[in-house]
Amino acid sequence: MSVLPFIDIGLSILVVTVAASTIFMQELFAAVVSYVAYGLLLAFVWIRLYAPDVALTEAAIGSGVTGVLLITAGKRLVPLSRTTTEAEPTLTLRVFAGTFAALVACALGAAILVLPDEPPSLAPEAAVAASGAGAGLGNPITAVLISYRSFDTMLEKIVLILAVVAVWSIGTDGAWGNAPAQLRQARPHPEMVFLAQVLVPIGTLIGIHIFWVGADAPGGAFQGGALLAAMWMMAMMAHLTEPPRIDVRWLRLALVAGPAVFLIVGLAGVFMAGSFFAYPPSLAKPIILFIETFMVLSIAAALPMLVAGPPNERPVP
Amino acid sequence: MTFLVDLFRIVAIVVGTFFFVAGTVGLLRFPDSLTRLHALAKADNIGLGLVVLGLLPLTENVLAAFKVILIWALVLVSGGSTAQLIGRALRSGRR
Amino acid sequence: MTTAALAGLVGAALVGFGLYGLIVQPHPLRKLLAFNLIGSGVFLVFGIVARRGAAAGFPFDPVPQAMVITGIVVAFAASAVAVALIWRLYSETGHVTLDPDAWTEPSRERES
Amino acid sequence: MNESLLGTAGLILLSVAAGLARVLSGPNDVERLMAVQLLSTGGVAALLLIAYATNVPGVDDVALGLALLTAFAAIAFVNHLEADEGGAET
Repeated sequence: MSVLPFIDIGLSILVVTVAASTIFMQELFAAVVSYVAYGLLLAFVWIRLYAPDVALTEAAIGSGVTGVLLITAGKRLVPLSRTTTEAEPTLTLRVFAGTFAALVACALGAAILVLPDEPPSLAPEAAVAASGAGAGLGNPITAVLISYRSFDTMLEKIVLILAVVAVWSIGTDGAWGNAPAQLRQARPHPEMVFLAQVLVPIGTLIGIHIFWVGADAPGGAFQGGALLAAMWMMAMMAHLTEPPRIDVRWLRLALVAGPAVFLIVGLAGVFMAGSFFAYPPSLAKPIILFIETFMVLSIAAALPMLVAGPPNERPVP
Repeated sequence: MTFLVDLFRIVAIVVGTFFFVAGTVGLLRFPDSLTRLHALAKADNIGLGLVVLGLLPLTENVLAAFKVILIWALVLVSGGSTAQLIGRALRSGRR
Repeated sequence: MTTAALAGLVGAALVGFGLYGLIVQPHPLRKLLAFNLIGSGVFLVFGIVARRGAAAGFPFDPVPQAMVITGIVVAFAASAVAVALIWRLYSETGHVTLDPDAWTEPSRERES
Repeated sequence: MNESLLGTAGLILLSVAAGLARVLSGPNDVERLMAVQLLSTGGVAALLLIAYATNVPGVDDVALGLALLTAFAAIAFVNHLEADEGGAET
């Protein structure tokens, strides 16, 4: 008799309960805390689905960084955070919305239960791609990200840059070029400074480690980059460093480095191996690690800039 | 010898689990915030520490053992500092 | 019932709760939270497709998993843009409501 | 033996998750923060147990990342608590 079914059922009930509490909590802070807890629990579901890569991404970006984004935003809107000028939704709307949501959920659930017995899979093609272009990579997900679906990954990096540009552009005209507001206005407590001073160097090493092992084991550019981004934000919260002005050159170079290198290597493939993103098999692993290094840089620069928000109206003295 | 190691392992993990359960009960049942913080800190530091000690005999090489101990050290540092910060927030809130 | 099917049903329930919150919650940040809930529910459904597609020696189909990873990052980027929009709305109007009728009234401060 | 490690992981996870009832009941935000703190430490312990009980690779790296992120989220939340109490001086 295995214990696993019981853990599965308990975990499922927990995830659904905590998800419901993110919707039904009265206060914003309580809802965001529930959301972070929900992301942690969801990471365990991903591990049960044999997806530690996704689990780490979910825990880092889906739960940790998104939670910090919402908390920071809630604090900036603090005069109104518990106030809405809008009327509370009427009972009719609640009933209608509840029925509609329940119908969609039931339809989706039914669709899952009648999925075909012979599941379609791209795994064989991915395996071919991994043993071809992604030769020497032990982690099939990294092989898929960088070689089999390389266009997706590159465009996703470009989406990240577009989002940074959009966030910057949303600021007022006069603020262009300034630094974003500090993540923490008040002077940090000594404990906070101590924690940041200890954790930021160690965390940076761990981020690089997770990126490095990503070639052969779960981990990779996204997860490593997210951890590095978290460490940068921690340093900014403890005032070890300030948010940079958005027009400094190193920041912009770091942001575009990932997609630019990706694109250059892809174009080089046209001349070297005859098609876009084709690598000569013997060089595949070094090339992929080269691209990923710059992707880590871009992710680690973009995520904190997205959390820090638009540039500030008055320059930081 | 193997028997002793196994015994140590099992005892450490069971006691560690007990600390997590006790920490949860404390968080739910203790009367005010400071006592709850105390329960939380015990679960954080001792609970995870004992689980880590119990897993150490299972590690295959020095690197894996180092990683497990590093995780404990990270949680110790961050748990201790966070408890300080929470205590400070509580005190300034009561003033 | 297999783990994958159970996780899929959890995903469906998450989409349902998120949809309800998106419609009913008045605060834009709460709407954003609900929207993220829908997103992770969809990712979970995609994840069970990955788990069921185990073949060619892998315990999972790596293609959907890789796409979920990119999806999580894109969802975060979209949330960040939405937060920036809400912030600008607040700094322009002093409100965080999406209801145009409420804009004419002065914002009232309710006791918390 | 693997079964017992997995069962222990499940027990720890479910018990610390029961502490999330504090998120619902409060009474104030400090309790909510503590409940999440306990959940993530318990989560790290459960992940380590799972890492040594199963052959899914890389679970210990997930635990490592989670241990770091716990501190990160805790600092951000403490940040928020203080603004609530009017302690934010520039």
